[in-house]
Amino acid sequence: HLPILQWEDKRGLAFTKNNLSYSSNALVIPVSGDYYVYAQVTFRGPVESSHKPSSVTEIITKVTDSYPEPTQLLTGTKTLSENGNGWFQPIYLGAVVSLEVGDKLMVNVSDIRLVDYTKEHKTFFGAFLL
Amino acid sequence: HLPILQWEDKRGLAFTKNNLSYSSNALVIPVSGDYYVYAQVTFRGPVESSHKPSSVTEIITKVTDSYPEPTQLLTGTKTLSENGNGWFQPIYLGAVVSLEVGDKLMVNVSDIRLVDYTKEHKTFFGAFLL
Amino acid sequence: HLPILQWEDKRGLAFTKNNLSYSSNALVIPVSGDYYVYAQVTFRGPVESSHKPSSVTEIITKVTDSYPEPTQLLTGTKTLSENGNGWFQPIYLGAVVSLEVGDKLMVNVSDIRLVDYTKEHKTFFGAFLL
Amino acid sequence: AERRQCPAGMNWIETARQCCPQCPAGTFLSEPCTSPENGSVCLACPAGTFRTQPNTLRECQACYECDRQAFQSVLSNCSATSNVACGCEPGRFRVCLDKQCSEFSCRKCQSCTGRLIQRPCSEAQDTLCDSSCKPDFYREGDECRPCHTSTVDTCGKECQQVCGSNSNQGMGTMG
Amino acid sequence: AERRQCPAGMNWIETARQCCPQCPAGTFLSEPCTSPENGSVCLACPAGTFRTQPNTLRECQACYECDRQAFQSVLSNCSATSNVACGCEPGRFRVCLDKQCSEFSCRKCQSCTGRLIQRPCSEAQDTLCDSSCKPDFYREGDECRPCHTSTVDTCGKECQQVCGSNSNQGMGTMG
Repeated sequence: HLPILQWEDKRGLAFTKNNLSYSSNALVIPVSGDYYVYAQVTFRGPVESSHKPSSVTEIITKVTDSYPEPTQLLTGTKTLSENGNGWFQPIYLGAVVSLEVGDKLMVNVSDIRLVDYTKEHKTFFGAFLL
Repeated sequence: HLPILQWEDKRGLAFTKNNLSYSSNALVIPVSGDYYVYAQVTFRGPVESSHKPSSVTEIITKVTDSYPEPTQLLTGTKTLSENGNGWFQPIYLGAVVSLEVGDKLMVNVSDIRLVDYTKEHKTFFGAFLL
Repeated sequence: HLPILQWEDKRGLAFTKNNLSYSSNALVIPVSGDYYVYAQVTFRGPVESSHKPSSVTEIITKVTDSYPEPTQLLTGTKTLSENGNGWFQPIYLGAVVSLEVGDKLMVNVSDIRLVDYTKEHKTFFGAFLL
Repeated sequence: AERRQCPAGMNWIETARQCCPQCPAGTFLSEPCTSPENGSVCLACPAGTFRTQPNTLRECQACYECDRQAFQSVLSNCSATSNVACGCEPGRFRVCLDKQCSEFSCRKCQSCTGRLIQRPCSEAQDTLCDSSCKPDFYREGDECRPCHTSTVDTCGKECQQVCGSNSNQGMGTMG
Repeated sequence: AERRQCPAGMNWIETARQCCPQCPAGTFLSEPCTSPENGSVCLACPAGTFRTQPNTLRECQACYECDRQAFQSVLSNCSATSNVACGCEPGRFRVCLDKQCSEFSCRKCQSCTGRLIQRPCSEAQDTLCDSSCKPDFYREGDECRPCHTSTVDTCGKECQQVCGSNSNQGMGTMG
């Protein structure tokens, strides 16, 4: 599977409440219902000049005890037409999905080295119950 | 007018509830109020090498019995700087709009051949009442 | 600081309600709580052929009486790989943030000349209480 | 009453649960009619907004603006019944950025220095210059240079041919 | 009862507050069991959806579709227990657009005109042409031209060498 991002859930702008908790890289759903789930990842490169990624991908996935495989909920994938020198760009994803209590939400990316994790306002992930 | 996208409203991740229904390519508003409306379209090309689109556009429009012309609510439009070979990229749109009962929401695109319709988690459309 | 955008809050699709007001370029928070805050700016260029911006940036910032400096809440920043002729592209941002009564929300951009202010459905800004 | 089709010139108003007369173009529905017989309360679109058609909408559409930075100019101002219409500043022509040309930039018209103008620059198209140089101008690459500026040593083969007889007479004012 | 681990083949069902048997692949959980002893109500995945594994999910996954415009073809249709599998139309090969090759376009196979085929075109790779030209073909740039089409005056050095003896005998049918 694609690498999974780790998140800060307490410091700065980050917070969890109403029993929506964060553990082992996933938001854990406390009550069944429809949630608006969203995430933005800012990608930047190249990390090494040799490394010429042709595309970047961000996927919000659901893991559940009811099924052995993760389910891809939302995917943002973009080819890179940037030439050699430095590039950066965000991918934002958001939509309403029906979730069951105990479901876990995670964010996967095509290449974790390309993720700009340096500032909390550039890469973020969240969900709220409608 | 620009081509209108057709949507799956029952199978897989798709669903409608609380009387928000889907008919003839449009979400039909069951009760007046403020809705957060959103849509993502993943575009990909080129379809034929000869076909070099210069831009892609996604528009969420409102059609109402109270006015003979559709109203453009949200527009995402982007020029393409990709060269010949395969390219793909998403456009996400979302905002709060005031809607009346009976209003219809649709998604138009600049060129329907460029829309990636193959996976439900790449192209999606929805709305929820605040 | 980066230039601040001015917004229309009454005419056309724009509106404010439930005491969420707009004054001197900012949305003013009427009651403490968690808000989903979002904005899209469509950038377009080049304005003068000589002016070759290398990137565009959109930031949603918070200004509060409790702190002398603005806080960057959400940032979308992208390098431009477009060559000389006309280009345009949107940046959408949205997330849940905890706000206090009296906090002010504003949108800053890297270069105000690159903002497409001509159509209300291409550049917009809003927030709603969860 | 159940939502149903209304006679011509009237729309179903959900809040009033009845058909009401449409408001004319240039206005919007401020208050629905209390009964189909008496009229709807329609108010004029505020400045900066418009409605081109009869309607029962609660607000008017916001006028577009012309893109000053992209050298657009106002062809006709926004009125209560029509959106603004934008064109290009004098000396520039429209370059469409999408199929409907709803997005366009205004590029400088080319000046046919040293050539005759076949078709002048217009809103829609660049100037069309004659392919050959005007009399008293000689070709250099894809430019036409005036004979009088050339001196004996800068006057190449092409220049000799065209300006030959003039160049040693000093300033030629012909053409 | 508190949420706890269930025995093999069973999943915790929150709404039923107990463990229930999993529904087999190709079906989804329509009604949870009323008690662990009796079974869950499982319904077949509706057309256009699938589940590859035993599960207690409330819906099946929507099948992907093959990208007609990108010259993809269906290798195997979506069934109740398996997603659609897409490949390339005949005469085309897969060009991966990401590492897992979950996104790919189908490019035309090159035809080795005038060369022997080292390895024919396949789903995964383009045709591999022999570097040297076939007998009775001469090299011109990186193309191989048939001798018989060359006439005495178009037959350069390379062509002379290869087709020399044949060219003045008219149509060579060798090779």
